[in-house]
Amino acid sequence: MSNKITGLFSDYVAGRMSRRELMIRAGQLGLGAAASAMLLNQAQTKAMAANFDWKKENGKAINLLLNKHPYTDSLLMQIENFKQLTGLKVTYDVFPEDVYFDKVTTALSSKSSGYDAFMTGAYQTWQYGPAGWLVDLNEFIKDPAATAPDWNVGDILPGLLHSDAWSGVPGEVLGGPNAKQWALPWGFELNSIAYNKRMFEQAKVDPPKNLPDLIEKAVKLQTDIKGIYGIGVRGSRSWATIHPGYLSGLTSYGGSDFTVENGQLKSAVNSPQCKAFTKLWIEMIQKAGPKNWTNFTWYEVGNGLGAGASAMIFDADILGFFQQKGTKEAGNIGYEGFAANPDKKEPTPNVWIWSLAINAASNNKPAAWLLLQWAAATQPTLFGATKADLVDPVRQSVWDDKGFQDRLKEKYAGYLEQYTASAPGSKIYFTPQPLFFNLTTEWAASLQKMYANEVSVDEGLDKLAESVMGQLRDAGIVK
Amino acid sequence: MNGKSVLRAVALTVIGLFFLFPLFWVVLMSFMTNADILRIPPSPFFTPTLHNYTALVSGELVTNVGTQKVTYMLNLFNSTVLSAFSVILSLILAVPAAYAFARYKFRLGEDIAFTLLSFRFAPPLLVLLPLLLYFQSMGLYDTYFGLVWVYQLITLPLVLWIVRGYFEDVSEDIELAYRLDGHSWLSTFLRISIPLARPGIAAAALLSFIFAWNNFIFALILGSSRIQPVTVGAFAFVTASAIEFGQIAAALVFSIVPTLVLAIFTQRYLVEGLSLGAIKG
Amino acid sequence: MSTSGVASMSARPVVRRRRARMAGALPYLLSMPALLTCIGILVPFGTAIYYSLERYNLAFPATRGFIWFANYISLFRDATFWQTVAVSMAYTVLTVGLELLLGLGIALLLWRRTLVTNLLSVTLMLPLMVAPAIASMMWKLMTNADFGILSYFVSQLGFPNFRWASSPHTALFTVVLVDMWVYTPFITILLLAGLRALPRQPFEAAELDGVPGTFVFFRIILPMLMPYILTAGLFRMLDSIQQFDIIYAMTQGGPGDTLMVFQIQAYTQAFIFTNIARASAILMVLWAITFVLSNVFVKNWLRLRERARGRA
Amino acid sequence: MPFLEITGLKKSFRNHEIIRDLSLDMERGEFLVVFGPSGCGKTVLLRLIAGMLRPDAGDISIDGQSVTEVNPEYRDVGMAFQNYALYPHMTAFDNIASPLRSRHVKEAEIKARVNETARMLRIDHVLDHLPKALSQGQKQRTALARSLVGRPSVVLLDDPLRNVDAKIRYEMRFELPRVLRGFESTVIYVTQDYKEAMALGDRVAVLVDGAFRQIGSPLDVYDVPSTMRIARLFGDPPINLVPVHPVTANAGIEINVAGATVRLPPDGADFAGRECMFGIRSENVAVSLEANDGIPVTLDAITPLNNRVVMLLRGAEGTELFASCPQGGPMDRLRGQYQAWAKLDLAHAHFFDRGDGVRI
Repeated sequence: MSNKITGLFSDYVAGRMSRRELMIRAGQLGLGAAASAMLLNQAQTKAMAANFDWKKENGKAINLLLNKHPYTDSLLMQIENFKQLTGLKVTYDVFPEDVYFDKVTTALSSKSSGYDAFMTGAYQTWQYGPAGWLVDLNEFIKDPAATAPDWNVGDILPGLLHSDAWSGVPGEVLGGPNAKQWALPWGFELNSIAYNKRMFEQAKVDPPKNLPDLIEKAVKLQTDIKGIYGIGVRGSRSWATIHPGYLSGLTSYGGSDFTVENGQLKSAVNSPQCKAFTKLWIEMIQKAGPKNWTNFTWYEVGNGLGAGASAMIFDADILGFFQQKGTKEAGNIGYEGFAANPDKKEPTPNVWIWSLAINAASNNKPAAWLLLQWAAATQPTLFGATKADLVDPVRQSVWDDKGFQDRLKEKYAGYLEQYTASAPGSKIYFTPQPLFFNLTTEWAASLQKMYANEVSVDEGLDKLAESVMGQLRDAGIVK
Repeated sequence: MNGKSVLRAVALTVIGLFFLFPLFWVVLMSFMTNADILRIPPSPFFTPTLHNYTALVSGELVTNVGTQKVTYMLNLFNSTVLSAFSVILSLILAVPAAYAFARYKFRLGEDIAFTLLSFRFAPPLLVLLPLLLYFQSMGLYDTYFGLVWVYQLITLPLVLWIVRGYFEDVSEDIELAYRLDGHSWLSTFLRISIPLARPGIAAAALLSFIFAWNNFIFALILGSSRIQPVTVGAFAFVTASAIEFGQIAAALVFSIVPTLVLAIFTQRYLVEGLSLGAIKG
Repeated sequence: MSTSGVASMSARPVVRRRRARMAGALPYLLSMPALLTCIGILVPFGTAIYYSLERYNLAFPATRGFIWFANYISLFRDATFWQTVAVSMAYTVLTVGLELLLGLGIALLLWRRTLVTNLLSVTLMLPLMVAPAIASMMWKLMTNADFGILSYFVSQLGFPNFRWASSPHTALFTVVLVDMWVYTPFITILLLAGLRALPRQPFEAAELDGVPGTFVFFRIILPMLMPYILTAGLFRMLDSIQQFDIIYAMTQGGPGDTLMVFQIQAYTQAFIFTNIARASAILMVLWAITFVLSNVFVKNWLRLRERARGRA
Repeated sequence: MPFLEITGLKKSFRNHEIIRDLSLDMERGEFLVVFGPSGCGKTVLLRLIAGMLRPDAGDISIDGQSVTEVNPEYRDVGMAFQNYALYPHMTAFDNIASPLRSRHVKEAEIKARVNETARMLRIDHVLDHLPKALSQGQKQRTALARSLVGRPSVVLLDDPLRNVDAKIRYEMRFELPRVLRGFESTVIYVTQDYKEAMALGDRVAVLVDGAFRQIGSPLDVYDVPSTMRIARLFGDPPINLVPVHPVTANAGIEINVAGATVRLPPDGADFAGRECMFGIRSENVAVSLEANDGIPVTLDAITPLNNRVVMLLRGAEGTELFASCPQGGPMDRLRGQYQAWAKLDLAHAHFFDRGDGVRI
C-alpha cells in the first residue's frame, strides 16, 4: 500500500501524471488532502536529491536556535523530510520571541559552537556581522559544490537578499559590491494598511490614500463608531516602534535616518522632511491613536485589530494576515498598500526579514548551510506558504504559484493585491550602521516625549540628531 | 461588634480585594478563549472552556495558525527540580552558618556574614556573560547542577539572614541545659536549636523557594530549552501570531500550585512553631 | 527513694573526656561551606569589573581596549544616567516604604489567630507566588485601555482617560502598584512570623480585639519587631533597587525616560546595544549603591540585636 | 582532698573583669549556698563550672580531675536554671529523661527513674504535659528533676526559687534539702535572698564583685560579717551603721552615736583615732520609754515584721537607727511619736574600717 502511494506521488513529481489525476487517484487510495500534501511534499523532497548530493554531510549533527514563530512551525513540520534527505541529525532549541534575541546575543558572544544555525533579523546582522559571529554565505551560494544547481538564488526577491548583505562599512549601501551575505532571507513582512471592512462600511469610508487622508478618516471612524480608536501603530520604548509604519511613511515623505556625504554619516532625523512627517505622525496618534499608545507593541496592535478595538493598523502585513483567523473580527480584515505621501503613488514599505544565519563558531558549517539552503529552497517554502504560515515567502516563484494565490484569494481577500502594490518598493530603508538599535530606541523614546507634549517635534528631533552624532563619534564611526 | 472590629473587617476586605481580585480574574481568564478575553468592555460572563488546560497538559496547542507544541509540563518539572534542590542546598549550607553567626561572636564573623549577603546584590546581568563563558568551559552549561549552584545567589543569603534572626531568639540556656544533660554539640544543634528555629527555617525555605521559582534570566542564558523554567515557558504563548492570554492564565494557575502546596505545608510550622519561637533567656 | 538507683549511679564510671581542640574553629567550620559555595561567583564578578574599565562593545571587536575609568566618567557626565539614579531611588523608596507600611498593617490585622486570618495569611501570599514577569503581563492586560478590567472599573468610576503605565504622569504609580501587589506579601510573611514570635503575655489585652493600642504598638511591638522589619526591608530594598521584570514588561522603561531604572538601562546597553562595558559600569555603580545601603541596614540590624540581647 | 576544687579562677568580658581570682573547696555531698547581690558574677561562675565558658585563668577540678578543658556534656554536672530552660517542644517526661537518654540508659529504667524523681518532686501527674501547659511551680520542679535525675556529681541550682510564688518558695525551703540529701550530690545553690541562704546552706559563700568575701556557716556570716558590705546584705531590717570616731577618754574608748557618748567595754580592741563604722543589728538595740538611761531618741515609727516589731529611732543630728523586739511587748500597740531611750548591746557591736570596709 505505502509503496503504491509513494510510487503514485513520485510519478506525479516525475511529470508522468497531472495534478488532477494525482488527487483523484490519491482520493481512491483514501488519502485526505492534508495527507496527500505531506506525501507530495516528501516525494518532491526526494526529487530534490536527483541532481545534487544532499547526503554529503550524512551522519553529522546540527543544532538550531529558533524563535517561537509560525515560520519555525512551518520548518519543524517538514524537518523529518530534511533529515531523510541529508541523513543529518537535527536538534533544535526554540525560545519565546520575548527573550529570543537575548539568548542569541549571549550564545554568539560566548563564541561557543553549541548552535550551528539560528534565526535572525536583518538589523541584528549589523551587530553580529561586524562582531565576527556570522559566516559570509557567499562562500556557499557561489560554490557549485555546496549549492544545488536548481536552487536558483535569483528566484529570491533581490531586495530582500540585498537587505541581508552588508560590507560592514557604516553607511555603505546594502548588497553593495563588496557586501557580505550575513544571512539568508527566509520569510518577511512589509508594512501596509490592514483595516476592518465592517467598520469602514459602517462609517462609509474607503481605505486611506495617504497620511493626511488617513488621519481624517481615522478621526471620522472613531467618532462614528463608539468605543474604538482610528489607527493602531506601535509606540513602546523600543527600536521596534520605528521600523514598521513610521519609517515606511518617513521614507515616502523623502526622509531618512542618515545622509552619506563623501563616506561620512550625517544624521538626517531632523531634516525638514523628517520633521514635517513626524508632526503628522504624532498628530495622527494624538487624534486617532490608542489611549495607551506608549505601551503598544506588535501584540497590542494586532489584538486591537483582531478584537475590533481599532479600525485599522499601519504595520506588518502579516500582522493583519494573522488577525484574519480565530479572532473576533476574523473575515472582516481588509488589506491595502499605502504610500503616506500624497505626491507619491508607489508605496515604499520598510521590511522586517526573518533570516537564517550560520554561527561563525560552528564546527559543521557545510551541514548548517544544507539546512539554510533547504529551508529557503522553492519546495519547502511553497509548502510553508500554502500549508503553514510562512507568509510572506521570499521567493517570486512562490508568489506566482497558483496554489498560494488561491489560498490568499480564498481567505485573505485583498492581501495579494496589497502585496503586489507594495512589493516593488519594499526593502530596508535604514542606513546600515552598528548603532542601529541605539538610534531607533532613542528615536522611539523621543517620539513618546513628543506624544506627551514634553518636547516639540522640532526640538525632539534636533536633540535626537545631536545625540546620535555624539554616539557615532564616541564609537569612532564618524570623525 | 464594636467600631474597631468593624473597621478591622473593612480593612481586611479591602486588602483581600486588592490582592486577590487580579488572581480571581486570571483564573476566570484561564477558562476563556482568547476571543472572550479580548472583549470590549471585558465581561465575567462567558461559556467556560477547559481548552487552555488540556492544551497545557497534552502539549498540543491548536491556534489560529495551526497546531503548536507546548513544553509547559517540562518547564513545570524543571522549575520544581531547580527550586527544590536550590532550597535544600541552601538550607544545608546556610542553616549551620546562620547558627554560627547567631551564637558565636568570632573574628571576621560579621564580615563573612555580610559578604554572604553581598552575593545577593551582585546584579545577575553583571555576572551573566562572564558566567556563561566559565560555565561553558567548565561543562556546567545546560546542567541542573550548574543552575542550582547559581541559584544559591538568590536563595542562600535569604535563608542565612532570616534563620540567623531566629537562632538569636533561641535561648542559650536551653542549649546549655541540653549540653549538661550529656548531649554532644551536634545533637544539641539537631534536637534543640533547629527545632526551636523551625518557624524561621520554614519561612526562609518557603520564601527562597518562591524567589528561585520566579527567576528566569539564569536558566535562559545558562541553559538550553530543555532546562527552562515555567517563567520562560509562559512566554512561549506570546507568539507573532497572537498572545494566547488564556494559555498564560492557565499556565500561571498551574505555576502557583507547587508553591501553594509548599506554603500550606509550611504554614503548619509557621503557626505551630511561632508559639514557641523567641524563648529568650 | 530506692537505694538501687544510687548504687547503679555510683557504679557508673565518670569518664571526663578532653575538650575537642577545634572548639575555637567551630564557627568557621560552620560558615565556610556557605562561603566557599558562593565565592565561585566572585570570579565572574571580577571579570565584570574588568569589563567596566574597558572600551568593549560586542559590535566593535576592533576598538576593544583598556581605558581605566573613562566609562564611569562619561556616565557621570551623562544627564540620563542621573535621571536613572533618581528614578531608581524614587522607585526603591516608594516601594519599600509603602510595602513596609502596608505589610506591617496586614501583619497586625492577621496577628490574632482565627480561621479567617489563618486562611488569609496563606491566600494573601498568592501574588508572591506568581513570577513578576508573568504577573506584569497580566497587569498590562488588565490595565489595557480597551480590554482591561481595571481600566474598565476606573472608567466606570469616572476616569475614562486614566492612562496607567502609558502616561508619564501615572507610569511610576502603576509599576509601584504592581510591585506592591507582588511583594507586599513578602513583608507580611516575615513580619507576621516575627509578630507571632513575640512573647505573648504583654499583649493579651491588646490582642482582645486583634488591634493593639497605639501605646502598646509604638512602645513595645514596634521596637521588638524592628529586627524583622529591617530584615524584610533589607531584602525588599535589594530587589527593588534592582527591579527589572515588572517595569520592563509594563513599559520597557518608557514613556520617554520616565522609568529607565538601573537594570533596564543596563539591560538595554548590554543586550540591545551590545555595549558590555557601559552596562558593566552602570551595574557597578548600582552595586556600590546597594552595598552602602545594605550596610546601613545591617549595622542597625546588629545594633538592635545587641539591644534585644541586653533586654533578654 | 576536696571533691570540687576551684583555684584562682579569672574571667573577663571586653576587659571588664567579672570573676577575679576566685577559689573554692567543696567536700563530696556538701550543700553550698552562693549568696550575692545581682551582678556579682554568679551566673558567670556557674557557666564556668558548667563548662559553657572557658576561664581566662585558674583551674576547676572535680573529684581530683581537672575539667577546665572538658566539654560540658562530659563534666557530669547538672544544672537547674533560674528561667528553667525547659525544652518547649518536649513533654515534661522527655525533659526529665534527657540526661538519661544521653547515656543510652534502657527505656524501662528511664521510665522508672523519671517517675521516681517526679514522684519525689510531686509532678508525676503532669509528666505528659508540654512545658507551656505547666504552672510556674511545676516548671521549676521539672527543671529541678532534670538536673537531678542523672545523679551528677555536681549540681548547680541557679536561684531556682526566684520566679515561683511565695507559697511554693516556702515549701521548697523545707523540701529541697530533703530531696537533695536523697541524691547525695554536691550542690552549689545560688540565691539573692539572704533568708534562703540562712535557711538552706551547710555553708554560705558570699560572692561580691567576682570573689568570695566570706565563706562560713550561715550564723558566722550573720554574726561575724567580714565586711561592712556583707553585714549590710544580711539582715532585715538592715544593720545600723553609724560613722564614728573613737577617742580614748578616761581609761577607755568612747564613741559618739546619735549625739550620745557611748563607752565601749574595756576588752574592745584598741582602735582609738581610727575613722570607722559602728554597726549594730536592730535586735541588739533595746528601747525603753520610761527609764532615763541609754541614748535619748525619738521613736518615729513602728512596723511589725514577721514575729517582731521594728522601730525607727531618730537621735540627735538626725541619725536614724532601727531597733526591733519580739511581738507581745508593750511596743506593739504604740502609734505616733514618743520620746524614748535606746540601749545598745555592745557585745554584738561590729566595727569596720571606714576606708575598705573590712572588719576590725
